[in-house]
Amino acid sequence: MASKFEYNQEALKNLQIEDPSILDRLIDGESARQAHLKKERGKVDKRMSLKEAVQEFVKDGDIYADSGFSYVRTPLQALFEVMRQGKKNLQGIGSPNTNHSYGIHYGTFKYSHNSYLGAEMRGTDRSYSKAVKEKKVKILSEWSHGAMALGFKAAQLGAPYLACKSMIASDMVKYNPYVKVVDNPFKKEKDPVCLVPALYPDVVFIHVQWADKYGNARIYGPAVNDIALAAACRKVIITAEEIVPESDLRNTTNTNVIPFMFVDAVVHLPYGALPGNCPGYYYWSREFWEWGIRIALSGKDDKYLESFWDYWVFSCKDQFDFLEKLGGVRWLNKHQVIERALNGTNEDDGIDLSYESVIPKWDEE
Amino acid sequence: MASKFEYNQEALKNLQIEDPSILDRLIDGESARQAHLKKERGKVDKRMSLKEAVQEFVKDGDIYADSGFSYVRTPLQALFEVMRQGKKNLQGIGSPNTNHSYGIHYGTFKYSHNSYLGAEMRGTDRSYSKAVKEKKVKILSEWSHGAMALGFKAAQLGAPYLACKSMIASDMVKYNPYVKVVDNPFKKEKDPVCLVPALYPDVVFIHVQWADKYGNARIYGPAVNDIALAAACRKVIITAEEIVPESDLRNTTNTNVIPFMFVDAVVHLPYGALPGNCPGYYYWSREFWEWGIRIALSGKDDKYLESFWDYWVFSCKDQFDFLEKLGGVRWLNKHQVIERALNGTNEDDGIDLSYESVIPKWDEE
Amino acid sequence: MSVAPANPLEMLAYVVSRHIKDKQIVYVGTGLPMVGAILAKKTHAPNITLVYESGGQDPIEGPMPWSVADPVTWRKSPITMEMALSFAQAANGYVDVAFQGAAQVDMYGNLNTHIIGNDFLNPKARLTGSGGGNDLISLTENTVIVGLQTPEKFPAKLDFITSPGHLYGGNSRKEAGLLGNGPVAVITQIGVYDFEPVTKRMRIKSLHPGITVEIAQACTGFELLVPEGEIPVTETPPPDVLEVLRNEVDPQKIFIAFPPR
Amino acid sequence: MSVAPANPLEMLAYVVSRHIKDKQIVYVGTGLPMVGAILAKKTHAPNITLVYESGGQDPIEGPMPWSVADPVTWRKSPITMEMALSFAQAANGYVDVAFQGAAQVDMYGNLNTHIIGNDFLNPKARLTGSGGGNDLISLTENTVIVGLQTPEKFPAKLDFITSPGHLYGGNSRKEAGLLGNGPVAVITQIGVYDFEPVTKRMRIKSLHPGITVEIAQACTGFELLVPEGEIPVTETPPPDVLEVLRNEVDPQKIFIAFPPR
Repeated sequence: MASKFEYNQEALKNLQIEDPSILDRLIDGESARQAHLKKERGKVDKRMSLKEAVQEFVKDGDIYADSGFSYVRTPLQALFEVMRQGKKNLQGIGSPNTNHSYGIHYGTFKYSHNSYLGAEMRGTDRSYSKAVKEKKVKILSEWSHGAMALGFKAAQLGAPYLACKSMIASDMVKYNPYVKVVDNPFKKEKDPVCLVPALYPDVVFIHVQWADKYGNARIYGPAVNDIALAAACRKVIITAEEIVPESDLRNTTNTNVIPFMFVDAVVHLPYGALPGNCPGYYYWSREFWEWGIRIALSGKDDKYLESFWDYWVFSCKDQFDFLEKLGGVRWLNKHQVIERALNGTNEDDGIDLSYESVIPKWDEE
Repeated sequence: MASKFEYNQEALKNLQIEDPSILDRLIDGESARQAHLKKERGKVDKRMSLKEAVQEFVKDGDIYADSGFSYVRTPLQALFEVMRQGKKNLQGIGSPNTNHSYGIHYGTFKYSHNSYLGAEMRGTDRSYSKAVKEKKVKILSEWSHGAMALGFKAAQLGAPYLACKSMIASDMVKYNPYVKVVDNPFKKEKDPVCLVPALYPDVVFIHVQWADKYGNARIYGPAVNDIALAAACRKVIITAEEIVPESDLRNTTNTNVIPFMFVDAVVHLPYGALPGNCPGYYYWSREFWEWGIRIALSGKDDKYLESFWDYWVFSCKDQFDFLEKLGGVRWLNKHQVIERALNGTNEDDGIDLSYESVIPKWDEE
Repeated sequence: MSVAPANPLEMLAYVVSRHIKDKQIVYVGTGLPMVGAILAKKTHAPNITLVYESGGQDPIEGPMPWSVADPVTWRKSPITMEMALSFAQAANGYVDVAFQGAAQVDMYGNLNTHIIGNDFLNPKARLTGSGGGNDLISLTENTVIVGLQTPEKFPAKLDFITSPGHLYGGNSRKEAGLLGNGPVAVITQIGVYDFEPVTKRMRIKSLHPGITVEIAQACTGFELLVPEGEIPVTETPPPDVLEVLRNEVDPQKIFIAFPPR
Repeated sequence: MSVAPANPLEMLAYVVSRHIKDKQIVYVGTGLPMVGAILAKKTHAPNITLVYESGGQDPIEGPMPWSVADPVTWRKSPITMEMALSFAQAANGYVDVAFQGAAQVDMYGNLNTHIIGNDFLNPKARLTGSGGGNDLISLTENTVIVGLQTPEKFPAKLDFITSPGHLYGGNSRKEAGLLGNGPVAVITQIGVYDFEPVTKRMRIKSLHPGITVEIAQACTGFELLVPEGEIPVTETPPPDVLEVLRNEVDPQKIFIAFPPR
């Protein structure tokens, strides 16, 4: 199929991308504009269940953007529902894109636009490494966090592309068909810059603390790339800890970051960022991540991976089941207190970040 | 003098700019970076008087950015002090750049980067028209609001330039030496875009409602271009209605928009946006603007213009003198009540926007 | 009770309001577009969202703004946007229609707000410059032009193209790389115009009561296209709408006093 | 009371801390850079400002963050920045020094965090990718590289250049269009290195107690430059600083337990 865009041929060859039209939608600003023009314009109640939102708005093959920051305000419970519904062949993108490796084994994700996968000091993601080697995932592009973030920003700004000083002279430009290193036309002296096109993923879930039923939304803590993603993506679903009256948001004008017209659906989803951190609401489950890395992301025999996701995703029907497994109300209260103490809004004497192991230790079987 | 940059030759010719090096500093990102690297890095008390700040940070010939929006949260009292101190040959820029016409008669401003001068429905700025014809001001570039705003955004993002869909096919590109209409290299089909370089003015005053003594600052109401300008400009002076303890700002993390390290000086300047509007604090003086347009901006004999600025700028030593002339505490309280009623935070029954004429009617002499 | 008929500015404001459909997202400039949009919101289109370039949008109801940056434009808005992001809303397909005025309009709906006279460095009059005008017509899906019509204001050739409409007609707008449909209507005190689909030349759509093609042409510096058949008479504001306009939208007559103050 | 001597990770954290001057703006990655920066703030450099890519900066003191997005990284911050703007702070000259680790470092301070093995599509190991690493070394005024030194981790040739240091030496970094000075130091469990000003090759600056040039070279896959004269011994942490590190900075030994947990 003929592509509408000019890609870096070396990167197409290095990545063995034979049909580059699979790359098009991510940078097709005109089609994103058309999608935006077709959205509901009135203020209507956009609430629906998470199941309905995933059914209606996630299509097989979509470019699915990871929002938040790895395990901070990331809509992990929405991602788990996407896995449960058996969506297929998604392209994963995000800065970072840590969480998109989970579904590869199940065919949920088949394509990667990579910036960073892993859990920082807790370890690299060996299951992703294994998936790459076994060709269960196909890499479509490699990015730095900054360059990808600028791609989302360009989209938010209505700028078809922008120049930056990241990515230059790295091998990533040989493994990214989108970016172009060119000479800055404003300067007489040679001045190489990297051109980053505006990036328009198909679908993003954004987990916020507060939204109204129309989709106006407010975020507490780092917004990371989410304000830009909300403006760029073709389909935007807000999952919210709390649905508040519109009048509440009208009293915090300067703190709200997403306007209703960008939003297709609003899901009331308390605990929607679990097992990650929702600023002001609950701290993450360190234990989940430690064990996730040792089991699900270990790259060992698939039976460990399957046992982990069976337990945490496929045998949970919703986030309440998940929370019960973490430890229910006792766990929740402790992690609410920890979160607020770490935010500096509760007394922080004697914060105890240790944990009892409640999680089955599959790899010690 | 040789310029370091590639300018649109047609625009240089049309604008009769013989020495284009005068244009360089606005797009010289490397020199802005060097200026930023030399700033104080520690948290030190940066408070000083407005007089001191203008003396120290405004140099003759600087590119001076208008912040806020014409008469909303614009640091007009700082501008008046710049005029009083007899600064010369400034380049005016801003989106809009309405207020930079006032000082042209006095030599304060000699150069224009134009986007919009005038007071909307209240009238065009005939004094600027007169100054153009009399060659008292030299136009260096013409912009749309959006393209200039993107130039500031590019600077804020550390992006040497970006592409946009504004300005294309307008005559402004023949009167703007900076921008370039080129073909989008990402598309196979022809797709003209306008390249806008990152814009780095020399100096900006930003009037905010709340700042701490280090320069951390919070804005209520529209930020317009000010967050970008704070990141871009070589010298940044915050004028603030109130200096609050750092701890106050630490409790409003998601509402603060300027970090201390961008800021060179902090001026406690209550009523610093007068005769304009400071959101949440006071409404503007409609009477001042009506008479300003009829007298100072009328383009009639210079004696009217001089009588106006003599009265409002040169015979005031500070903003308190100015406020006394507007009507002192009676005027102030009325405009505080109006402002809050218009903000929706005071009861709005019976808002009275009419005014008694307290201003001498020079043109009826 | 009898209601005085609409003056030309009231008529303009009313026709502007009729060009807004309910639930649209409407980008408004200062003056009559603002009056017309607020009238629409108070009458047939209560669910529209108003967007202003200073950053406010979707304000709760309040007095008539004096400017596009008036506190009323962001009165308890659910969000305010930085200027660059406000225009980006239009570029990204989140605005349905923008209304704007101009000092000069040509037969292709190109606009001049820069200079009168053909010497840029020594013009007869220097005007405001672009402001957001160039951005809105370049980026928004549909633009409606609003203004007073005279042969000088509707000249055969603009002294300066600030804001591109259909450029030279035909496909020239699209080929230039601009977004959206460009100008779709022109509203004046004389009539309402659209653009003929192929040539993209300005064409009479309706004329206000008492206006003939000859009068319209006499007020125009270029040849107006005249549609086949009978030319409709522009609908005039019914009394109840006029009362809303006069008593609720602009009771101080800031924008609708005629002659203008 | 006697204090146990520093283990290799504690030594690393201490040397990192000594590379921070008071009042600097310091961009920190996860792990030892974070530990060293917090140690510096609690000892000789109380007025530094920490900046994290997730958007937090200048947090008030709290427990050791577990990640660069931990709530502690923006604990009552005066501001949090979107990711793109956080990197832009570095591009705009508002960061003095960034610290980062890598899986592989070459003699010019280029870094690899992408793959082990030379077949990108079938690597021995796929690593994390760039994250903010490429951005920080490309944009920040000064970069300090922190990591464990082995011949495999300090190879003659990288399997992949994720983050450009001095590229091919000489002026190649500047000619490539990158900002700032690039890497200015490398800190390992063996010693501290700088880059020779002309060739930009890695050069021994000091070696930790008990380490000889031979040992350092044996831990390196390329030829280390050796300075003239006696090679300084790296300063070791005094007991009071070690106690701060162990009891206040990382009391849970998340990052400084040796061997690592």
